[in-house]
Amino acid sequence: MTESKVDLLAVFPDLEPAANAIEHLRSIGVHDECMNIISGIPVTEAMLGRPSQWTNVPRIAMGGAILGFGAGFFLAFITPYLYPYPIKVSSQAFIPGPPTVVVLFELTMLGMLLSTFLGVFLDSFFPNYRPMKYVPEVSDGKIAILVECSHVEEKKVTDALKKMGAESVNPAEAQHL
Amino acid sequence: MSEKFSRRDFLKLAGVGAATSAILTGCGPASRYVKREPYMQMPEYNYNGQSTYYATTCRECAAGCGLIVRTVQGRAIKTEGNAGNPLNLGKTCARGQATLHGLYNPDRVQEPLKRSARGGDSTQAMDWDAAIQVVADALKNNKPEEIAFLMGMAPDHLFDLVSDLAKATGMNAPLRFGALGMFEARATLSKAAENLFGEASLPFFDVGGAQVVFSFGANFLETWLSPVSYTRGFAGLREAKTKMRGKFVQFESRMSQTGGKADEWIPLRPGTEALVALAIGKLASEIRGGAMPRAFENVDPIDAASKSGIKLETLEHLAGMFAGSNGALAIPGGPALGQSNGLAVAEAVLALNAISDNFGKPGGVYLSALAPNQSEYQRPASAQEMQEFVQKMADGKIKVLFVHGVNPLFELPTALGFGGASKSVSQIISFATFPDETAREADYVFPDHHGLESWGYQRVATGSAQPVLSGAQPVVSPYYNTRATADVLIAAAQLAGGSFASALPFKDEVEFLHGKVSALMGEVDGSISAPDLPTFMAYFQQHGGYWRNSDERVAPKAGDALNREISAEVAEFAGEGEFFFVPFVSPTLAEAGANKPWLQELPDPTTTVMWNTWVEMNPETAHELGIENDDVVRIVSEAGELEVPVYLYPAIRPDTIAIPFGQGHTAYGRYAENRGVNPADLLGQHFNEAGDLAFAGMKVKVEKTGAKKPLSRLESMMGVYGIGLGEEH
Amino acid sequence: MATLSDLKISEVKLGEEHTGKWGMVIDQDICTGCQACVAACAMENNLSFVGEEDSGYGRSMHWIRIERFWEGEYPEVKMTPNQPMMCQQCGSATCEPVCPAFATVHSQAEQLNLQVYNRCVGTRYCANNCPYQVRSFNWRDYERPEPLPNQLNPDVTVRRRGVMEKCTFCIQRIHKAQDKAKSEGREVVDGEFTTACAQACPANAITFGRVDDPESMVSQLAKRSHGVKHLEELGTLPNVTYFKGG
Amino acid sequence: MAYDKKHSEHAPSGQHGGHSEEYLREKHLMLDPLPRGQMNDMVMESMLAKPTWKFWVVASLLAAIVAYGLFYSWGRMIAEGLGIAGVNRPSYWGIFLVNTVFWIGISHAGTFISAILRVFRAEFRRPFTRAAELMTTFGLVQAGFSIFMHMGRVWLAYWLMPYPNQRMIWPNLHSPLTWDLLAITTYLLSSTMYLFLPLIPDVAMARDRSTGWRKTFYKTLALGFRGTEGEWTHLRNAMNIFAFAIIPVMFSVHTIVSWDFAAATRPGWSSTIFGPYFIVGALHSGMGAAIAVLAVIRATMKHMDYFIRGEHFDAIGKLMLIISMAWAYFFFNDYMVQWYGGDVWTKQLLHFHEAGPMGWMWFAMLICNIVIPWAILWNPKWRATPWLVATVGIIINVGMWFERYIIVPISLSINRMPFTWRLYQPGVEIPLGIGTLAFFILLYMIASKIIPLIPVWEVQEGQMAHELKKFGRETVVSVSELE
Repeated sequence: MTESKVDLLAVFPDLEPAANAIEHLRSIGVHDECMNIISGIPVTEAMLGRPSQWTNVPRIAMGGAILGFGAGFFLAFITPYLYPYPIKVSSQAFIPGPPTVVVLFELTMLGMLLSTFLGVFLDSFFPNYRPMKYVPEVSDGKIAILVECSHVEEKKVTDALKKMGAESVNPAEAQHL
Repeated sequence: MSEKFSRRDFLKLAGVGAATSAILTGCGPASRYVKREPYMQMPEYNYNGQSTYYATTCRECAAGCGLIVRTVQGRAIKTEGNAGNPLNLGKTCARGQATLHGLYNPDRVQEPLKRSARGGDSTQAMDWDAAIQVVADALKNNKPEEIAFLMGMAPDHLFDLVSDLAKATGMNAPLRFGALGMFEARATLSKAAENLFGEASLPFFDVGGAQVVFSFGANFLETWLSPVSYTRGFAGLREAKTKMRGKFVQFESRMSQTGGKADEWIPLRPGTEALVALAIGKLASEIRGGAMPRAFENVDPIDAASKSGIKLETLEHLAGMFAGSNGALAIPGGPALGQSNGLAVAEAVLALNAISDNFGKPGGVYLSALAPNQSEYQRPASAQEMQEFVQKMADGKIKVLFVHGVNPLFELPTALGFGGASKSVSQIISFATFPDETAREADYVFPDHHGLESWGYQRVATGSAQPVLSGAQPVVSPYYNTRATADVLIAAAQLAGGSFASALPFKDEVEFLHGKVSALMGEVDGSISAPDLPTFMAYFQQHGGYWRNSDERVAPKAGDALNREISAEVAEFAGEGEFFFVPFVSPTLAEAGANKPWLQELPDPTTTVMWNTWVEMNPETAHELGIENDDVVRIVSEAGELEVPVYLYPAIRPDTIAIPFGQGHTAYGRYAENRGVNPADLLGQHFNEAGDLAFAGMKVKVEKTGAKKPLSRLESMMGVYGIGLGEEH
Repeated sequence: MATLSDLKISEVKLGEEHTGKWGMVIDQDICTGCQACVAACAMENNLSFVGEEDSGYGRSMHWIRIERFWEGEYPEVKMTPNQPMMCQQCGSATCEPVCPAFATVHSQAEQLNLQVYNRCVGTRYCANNCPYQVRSFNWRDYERPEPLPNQLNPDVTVRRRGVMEKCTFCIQRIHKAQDKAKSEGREVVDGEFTTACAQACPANAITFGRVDDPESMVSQLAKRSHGVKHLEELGTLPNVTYFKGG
Repeated sequence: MAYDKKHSEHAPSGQHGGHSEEYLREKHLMLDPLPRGQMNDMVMESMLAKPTWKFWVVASLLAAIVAYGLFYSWGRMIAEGLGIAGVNRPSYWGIFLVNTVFWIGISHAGTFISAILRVFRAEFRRPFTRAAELMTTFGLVQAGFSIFMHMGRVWLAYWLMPYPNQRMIWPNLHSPLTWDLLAITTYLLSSTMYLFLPLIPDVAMARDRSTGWRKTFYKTLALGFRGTEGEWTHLRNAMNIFAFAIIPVMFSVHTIVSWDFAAATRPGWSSTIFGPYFIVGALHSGMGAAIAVLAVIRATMKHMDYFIRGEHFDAIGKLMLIISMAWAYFFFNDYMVQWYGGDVWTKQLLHFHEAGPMGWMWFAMLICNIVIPWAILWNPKWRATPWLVATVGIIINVGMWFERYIIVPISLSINRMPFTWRLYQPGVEIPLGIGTLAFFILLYMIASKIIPLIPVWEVQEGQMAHELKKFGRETVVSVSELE
């Protein structure tokens, strides 16, 4: 493997130097795809000048809503026909109008919210207890930049990061969190 | 299709569906062999074996209603009225329905018992041979005149058997008594009939055919004489099928269940019934014109109005109603007769019917038809006769006392002293089915079968136009080791030998019955006829008895009913106190219903109280005395006192209180024991001219105790009385 | 099997065309309040007795109760006509739709209001929603000491604690009579059978039969002008007609 | 930079030009930032603090109450039947349903605070969203207990779930109770998920600074969360969806609970306004409970006086005042229309409410729900006094419990059959009800020891967004919209 890669983990104390560092890295030829940000608060892509992240959560939620609606439809409109004989209550219609709305609504919402929740799991590969590259300082508000670069560039990138105010730059080791 | 889709079709489909789901849900090897079905086949939709129906006679009271008992697999499930029986025409009262709770009562006497000490709970079981020996010894080893039988008002066949035995051996004739008879004042009724019509008989009042009914205290819709039959009569009075809806006026100081149905309820002062009846008679005669009958001559309506507390206008209006009707009927009964002047009341009220000239006419007064194998009217002992009997016991003239079908320790007023007198009787043998108070004081208890396990017959004393002999047969085999008292007596008589053996030369009870009924075989007018006795008896059992097809009620000879002096004196009241005291028989429990749990749980028809005794008091009076609902008060009479919670009853005179009779047992099984009080404890020894107890002739005191005992009511105090709903806006 | 179009029952249509099948007429004028019907019902339908404390706390199991009120003040006081109340077997019953478990449903075949004990989970919503308050709930497993259970009617389910129950118009008797008639190849004859309460009633105040048969006794009686149906204004289409009389 | 108290003696407001900067910083958590690490430590310390003996005493007492009141009593009721409770004819529903509605009401505060306030960007919500969401979940658990308790045959409760079964039957969708079941299930699941999502970064934080079993526990809960851009994006998206979607779910839950009553054919219940009336009532009791919980947390847990300040009590107090007014509006609206309708039974019921044997409760309800909140919460100084507002919150809860008691058993006492009217006297409902309360508190106490009660990342995010800005002579708080 001639192009063996190395991961560097640079810890920045604040948003501003981190954003500068990202800009700088980009200027020295590190691609956005080779960078990842780990932070203790949801810093947006825009704050750091990073490209937008893709997320499937809304789509999964929509899919779940449709599934939930389907379950509600089944419950409201199909199950009454599954009885061995027609069950009639009071003089209400066999399939009552307003109550079906309630059932459809509740099950749609349930489907949507369950799938939203599952969507987070799917998109983020949760739960994931394998070793990962991480520094605990991020939960203290630091911002870590995970840079993937070749061995050749390691020195250059390390220096650049240090120059941009990184508190520490270390080769990232996957570790148990 | 949906409309016609029946449950049967459904069950077929359900079977298919169940099979499918068994395949779908089946897991494991068992599912291949077990057809899993949802539990949706309720017994209501399925056949659960064949029922067998037997006709018999209700023994909850002495009226003699015919029953059809449904049995399944040897168990009695349900009683219905026997539609063929002319007395009740397929109907029953609540007590008849609950008779099964007597049959299957958990507290029945299950075998013959010898009691170690009277009043104690310690008993030894005996076998029947030993028991029969005890009876035989008692018969043999005592002089006949020292042997006495005290019997209830049912069953008649046993009474006949004992009467025959007594006649043949010189024993005391069996004495019959029942609290119902006491509170109905039967002796007074028959005495009045004798005085007016020359014949001692039980009058029959054709309520159903009348247009206007004036009832002076007669609680004929409750327990009086033959409640099922009279209720049918009442329905006839009301139903406007062929005539006007009949009017009904009740005169009483406390609104009874019967009074509750009245169009006009007249709360007269207790003791003035005779006066009021005569006053109405006078006013009505005036309206009708003609010579004033002697009976009404000396009555002053103004005086009657002031003494009775009824407005004169009301009296005039009532007299107008009575005189203006072609079918007016006046009935005496209940507490009105149970007073010192009870006989006068009965005579005055019966005489009132003469104005309406209804004797022996539809809607009028008859004398009850005698039952098919009856030669003369036999009335139960009056309280005075009981008192004489008790005196005999106390004097040691009775050595052996046999008790069957009656519970004198509960039913007789305590003041009569039966309990004390029984100590002078050396041997008491009870044939009680249930462990009642008297059985507890007996040396031996040789339990009779329950009525539904028994043979027998009951003569219908009143209530039916046709003469009826209601037949009884066992509808189930005896549940416990009990034996028919008739069989015990027959066996014991054989064992005793001599005149005893010859008096009862029968193999068993059934043979005795055959002998008694066989005379009817040759009658032409009967409901059943057969060439031979076995067939006749089979029909007798099948139809639940024998009755003639003709109306054999007797028209009273009313020639001089009005042509005699009738006392208009106001009754005298015994004891000191501000309240007239009206004990009345609980319509649901009567004298022997307290041990049947579903009768306990039936709400009283007037107060809806369940499972207890109460005292009814006018709310105004109670308010003045500072008494509220559920306050426990002490009622003190000259004879005794008791503590009982108050029910503020809006339909009772302010100067009157009333307590139902039926509870207050100290024995008689778990459902009856130590529940409520027995108003008979308050009754003194006062009788009317006919010998009936003046049970409504007492005055009592009411004292607060400060205690509270909430009565279980079905009704809502908030909804019915507005208690606890808050002040009005 | 019912087809889909059969099952599309229009609510309006149903309300207008409802006639009922089995019905009762009660003549309050001749009802004497004697409780024979109550006892008969208890015996026929295996009702539990609950004892003094519970019965005084509104927990009695009566399927039929006789109501009476008072009018006026002493001495002009009157008892109102006794009013036996039992399940009115409404054509449009308010108890039915609210049960989450379909434990109380409308029977197509009998046009009765069925209580399916084995489906009941005991939410008691039906009883709350019954304007006639005629449902009783098994608050406990009420004791029936031996040998009292011998009396139990094998045609009627014995209910345990936690289950709602109510008057069934003696549905077991209806079925017996229908099956008998069917086996004899005929229709059930009016008066061939009746409910336990009607059978016992000494005054004949209760009449039971087919309200959809104009010739039947109930229909004849119901034609009399002054009959009322209780709380009819709620649209429950009750099948019991009352005559106050007087 | 430290949380400095030395400015506190400064006059609250300057002579000219409004409040001093120091005053504002002390007053507003968002303007008084601490380094994230320090806040983390504070939260961890508050959670890890060794429980005092008082904690153990209270916890064991509560555990005993739960064991007896909830589980033993319930077991007894299952074994003997509902007869040991006070329910009867006509009050077929008693305190069980009162408690169900009450706890569902309590649960509404969590959603209200964390979803509605999140949607509307009410910044004061940040430190206590977690505390409120915990109330939602734990409250719903008690509501579930209460509703299952009231069933006659609770061992068959699963029959109400829609699934293919041998009984060949599905739940009756005509029944409001079935809607209830669907809605409460939806709400319980969603609110638990909604509690969990924002918790992930905080348990990740706790994971990074704990050892032993806690490490395993937090590691498991954190699911491997690091805080990468992707993870934050998915989380933020999901939380946004939740915040919007859970609001109608919450409204539907209490509306459906109100339909249990409003759909019934009963005088007093058959009211079209019950839906919003119940929602407002739920928020009323929920906010009251939330503020009481906050006051307790603040008083008993370390460092909480930094995170939860007078401003929060002031803000919730204002909400409480508004909700109290809304409740009064709906109450009067309902009362007025019922009264005007003139139906004889309804009139009787209204009269019974006020003048019946439990009339005191009706007046107490009005005093607790309207008079006391209005009398106290108008005053900004009183509003910022934690114990006072918390007391008002508890009083409101008492009042709202009364309200439900009046709606359920008292209204059930009166129906269209006067022969059956009867009062309701609670039996075993009382230990059962106290049991649910104790269980709620106990769950909360346990949660406070294992779950970071303050969403630190949210607080930090908020602190980043806040600054002081000068407009002429006045210094004012200014917020940047970060998202």
